[in-house]
Amino acid sequence: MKARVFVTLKNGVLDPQGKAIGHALNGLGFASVGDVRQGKVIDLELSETDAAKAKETVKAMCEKLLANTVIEKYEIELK
Amino acid sequence: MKARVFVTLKNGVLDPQGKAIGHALNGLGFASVGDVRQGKVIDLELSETDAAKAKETVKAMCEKLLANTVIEKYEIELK
Amino acid sequence: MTKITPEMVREHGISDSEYAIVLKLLGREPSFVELGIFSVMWSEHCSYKSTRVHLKKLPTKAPWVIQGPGENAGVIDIGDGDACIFKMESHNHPSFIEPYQGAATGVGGIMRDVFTMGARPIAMMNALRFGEPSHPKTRHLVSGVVSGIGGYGNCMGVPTVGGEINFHKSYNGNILVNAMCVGLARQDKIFLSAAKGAGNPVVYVGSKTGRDGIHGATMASAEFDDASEEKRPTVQVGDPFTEKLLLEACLELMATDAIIAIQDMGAAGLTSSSAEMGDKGGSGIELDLDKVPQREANMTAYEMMLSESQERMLAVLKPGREEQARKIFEKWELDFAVIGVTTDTNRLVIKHKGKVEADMPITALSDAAPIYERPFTKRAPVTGVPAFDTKKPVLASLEKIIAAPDMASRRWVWEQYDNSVMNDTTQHPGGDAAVVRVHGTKKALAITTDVTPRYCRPDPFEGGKQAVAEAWRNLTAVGATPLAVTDNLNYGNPQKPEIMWEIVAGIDGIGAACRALDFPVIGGNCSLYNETNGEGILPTPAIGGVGLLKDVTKMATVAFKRQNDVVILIGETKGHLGQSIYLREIEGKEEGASPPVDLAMEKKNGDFVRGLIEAGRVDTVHDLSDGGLLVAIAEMAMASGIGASVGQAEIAGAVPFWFGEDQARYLITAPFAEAEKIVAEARAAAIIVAELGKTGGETLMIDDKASIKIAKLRSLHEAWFPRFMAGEEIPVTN
Amino acid sequence: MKSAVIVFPASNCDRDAATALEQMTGQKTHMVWHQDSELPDVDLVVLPGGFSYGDYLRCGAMANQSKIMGAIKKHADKGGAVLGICNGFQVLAEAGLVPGVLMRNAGLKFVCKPVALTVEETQSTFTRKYSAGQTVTFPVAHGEGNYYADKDTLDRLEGEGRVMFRYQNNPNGSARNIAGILNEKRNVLGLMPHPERVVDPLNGGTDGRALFQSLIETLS
Ligand SMILES: Nc1ncnc2c1ncn2[C@@H]1O[C@H](COP(=O)(O)OP(=O)(O)O)[C@@H](O)[C@H]1O
Ligand SMILES: [Mg+2]
Repeated sequence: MKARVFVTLKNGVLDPQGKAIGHALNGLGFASVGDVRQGKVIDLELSETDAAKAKETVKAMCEKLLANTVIEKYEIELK
Repeated sequence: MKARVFVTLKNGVLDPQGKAIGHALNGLGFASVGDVRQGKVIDLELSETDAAKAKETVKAMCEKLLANTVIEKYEIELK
Repeated sequence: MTKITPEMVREHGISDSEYAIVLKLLGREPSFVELGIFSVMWSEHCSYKSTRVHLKKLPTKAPWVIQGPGENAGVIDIGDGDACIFKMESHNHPSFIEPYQGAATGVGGIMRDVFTMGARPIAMMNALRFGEPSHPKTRHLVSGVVSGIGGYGNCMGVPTVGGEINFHKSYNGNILVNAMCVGLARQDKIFLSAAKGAGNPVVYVGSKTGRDGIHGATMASAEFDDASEEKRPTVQVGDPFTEKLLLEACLELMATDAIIAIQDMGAAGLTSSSAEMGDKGGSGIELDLDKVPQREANMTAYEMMLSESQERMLAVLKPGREEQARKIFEKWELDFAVIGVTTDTNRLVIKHKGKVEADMPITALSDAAPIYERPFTKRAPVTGVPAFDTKKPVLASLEKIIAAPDMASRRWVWEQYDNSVMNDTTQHPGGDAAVVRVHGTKKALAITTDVTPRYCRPDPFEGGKQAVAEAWRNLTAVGATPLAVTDNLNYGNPQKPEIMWEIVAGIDGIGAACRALDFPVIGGNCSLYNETNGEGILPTPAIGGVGLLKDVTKMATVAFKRQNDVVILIGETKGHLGQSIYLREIEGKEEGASPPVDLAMEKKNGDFVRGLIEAGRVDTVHDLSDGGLLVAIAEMAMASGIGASVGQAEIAGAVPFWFGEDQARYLITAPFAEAEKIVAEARAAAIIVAELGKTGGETLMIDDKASIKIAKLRSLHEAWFPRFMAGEEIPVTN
Repeated sequence: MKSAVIVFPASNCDRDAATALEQMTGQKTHMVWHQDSELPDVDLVVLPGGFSYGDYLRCGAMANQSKIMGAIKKHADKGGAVLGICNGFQVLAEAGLVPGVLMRNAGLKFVCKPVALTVEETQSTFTRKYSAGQTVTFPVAHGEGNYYADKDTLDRLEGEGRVMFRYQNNPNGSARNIAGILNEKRNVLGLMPHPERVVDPLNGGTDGRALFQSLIETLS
């Protein structure tokens, strides 16, 4: 089973990287670009086969390690 | 219109960060974790309303700036 | 208008008696925005209400002091029209909540304090205290803080050249992150924060304002309608890229004569910067918040005034210079906006969306702010000589001590900091003081941070003295003339009389030492309420010291330079073991009296050693501190790979001789003939001096009996930190 | 030898590069702003170290989009010498002026320390004053110096004598211990360690001097 975790900054938290990317894209002539936010995507291979259990385990991983929940939020996708 | 871009390392390119995350997860007792890869997710707000055009523009952004196609691949999701 | 309720007042940390003053000063109830402004300006952090009466007692003047406490940073004269500007500041609480960002924004904040005065930052230091290594949070906090300091400082291109780290259980719930920035400017290009004159434009530059770091307690109040939104973190995220642009843009603007006053937006952002500039200039300030560059939609006046968004500055320009300034900030791709004007009303007036949200006398925020003479309970210093096992083999103890958490090499830390960028670092981390050359000259600045918290709980007064004396000694040991200090007073809750005593005695001790050593205090910072569950931290008055070397080529270092040099000990060894590292690490005790500091002897011994360095007669010096004599010899050997054979002198017991922490001592080495002369001169000057032996070989040998290989000492000394951190989590990056 | 140092937003070794160049050549160096579209008439262009654009997104990526890069490519095409140090190397790699990419250090930490390097090749504008196989010590100071290229590229670099400096103790996981490489035409050098920080004995050595002397001898 595979899991994909998105770790992104909470709303309202400054995203210096996103800001700089947006600025650079505008500078390159991509005028249609507004707000840009950058996050992480983490792809995990799991030996677990039960989806519910897998989700729970990945959630625990996020809380413990993958996300810094003081400033970041996460979403989990199983496939 | 919003676009989400995934930038991940091509297969075969070593991912030290993913490896370290996998290692740390194993160390925390998450034994079911196998391979781990880390990438970036970039969320863009676009003033463009036509999906096909938006996709094309975002593709150009990826080629030009967002991904280094020597080692990275990208996927685009519109929403 | 929002009706102010007693709950709101309390949530803003304003006491009933303070609120009564607010009502009197305004002659009416405050608006919600005004209440927020009072709460931050009257906070301990901004007003120094508990410490102000005591800080006044510190010596702040000397012929070379250009600017003492009161501005964003202190300024000293280092000759040739050059000025050195420096300051230290804490970011303790944010770093405990989010170590990477907390430490990073701490670094960013102190850099702004220095460059807002016109200086280019040239060196960074950091003084860190963590809980016990065995505490479950410690590793995570060390990892995050160190990478945060590196992440910000490295990107800024300012070398991080030194610091100190202690581990102690009193910091388990309350780490200390104190960062110091040292900058250089020309004396005729120093910028102050006094917004003199009426009708001058007030400009905002840097990053946009978001809802960063607005005080948590007020989040739930009626002004916040976004109830659905996730609870906003009060942690700010640092953006070193923007800060680097801000630095360059500010220095470019400062090269013109467009600026009347400038001030960074630190804690309490727009509020404190505008109030302080108005206060110092004796003017009023009127701001139109609609003009403030905003990162988020629908920000209220309250949020904008209290936001602690980073990488922002407020300046008052000469009228008509707006366009010249705008061009510079646009070149650096930074926001620039004229957001207000100075007035002659002495009032702070805040307008937003056509409404006056605040209109208050500026003096209400400064002179009229409460000041407390908090009661304190004197406590007699701990006295006595603790018992210890006199038979323990000395070298086995040395092996343990140099590998102890407080004593092991900090290489793991400093290798994550760019310590050589700017090409002027002449003494890298690892020595007594960092040395950074004044670019393009042969002058150099020596920089150190010091305090020994374990001395400060048993005897806050001697502990305060010792911190200053050790800083002075570290600067002396590289050959610098110590010039001035910035302090960072980290203590527990001042409303507890026993803690207030620690503060008062600590400040008195610092004052006494600074006076005796001609080492004025030109700036500082207080961090109080460092407590968790009623447990206060060890009193930790960190001292950042700066000194000047006139000729950097004469600089001394700790490494042995030659074989067969005579090893000379300067200063008196009584064998003071109270509160020593030896006692803690070998006997498992934190007991006895802290070592007393004889300031006259400090001065005499230090001046003698410095004289030898300045005359080019001695190039190898190490001051004695944590761990005592044998540890210092081991450090000199490890730094060079050259061993030594040394023997005991003077006092009887081996343990107190080798490990006692008597103050005012230095080790120096010199070739035989020179050594004879030095010893004779010292004796003639009534300085206590002893020849301990010779350098040479690959081992450290004591009393011709026991020896240990330098290589072994090195591997023990280097092993602890990386081994401890090996279990760390994934390091963070920007 | 006439030289120019490019200044990108948040370049931070630009002054260091200029100081070293001026000290070695006795001539003023041109500081060139990234928004300029023309280079002054120079023999050598240096892309300095630092954190252009904060190293956000990918180190070197945004700097590669700067206006001045067009002129630098032209200069290189005409055979002009280009030296990219640290962040400058990352920009050169992003621009395709040298092959490969610089990834995050294998240890995942920023690393600043003096490292011993072997000078692999002396047949170049940049290294002729060194002797082949010589050990030199330059400081490194980077978080992303882990050189990566596919096997064919690496083989080619080795086969054509384009690996100029190699780490003796690899600090970052770099493929085949590579610290510095040349482009095909041998006029563009990218390297992670900082030769400009070792031209003055007071800062930790003089091993970097020969690199500048090589350039001066060839280009003056
Ligand atoms: N947090 C730190 N960052 C950088 N360097 C550090 C840090 N902590 C300690 N060091 C360096 O390690 C060396 C030893 O520190 P310390 O034992 O506190 O020195 P001293 O006893 O001379 O004051 C010093 O050169 C110091 O600058
Ligand atoms: Mg010392």
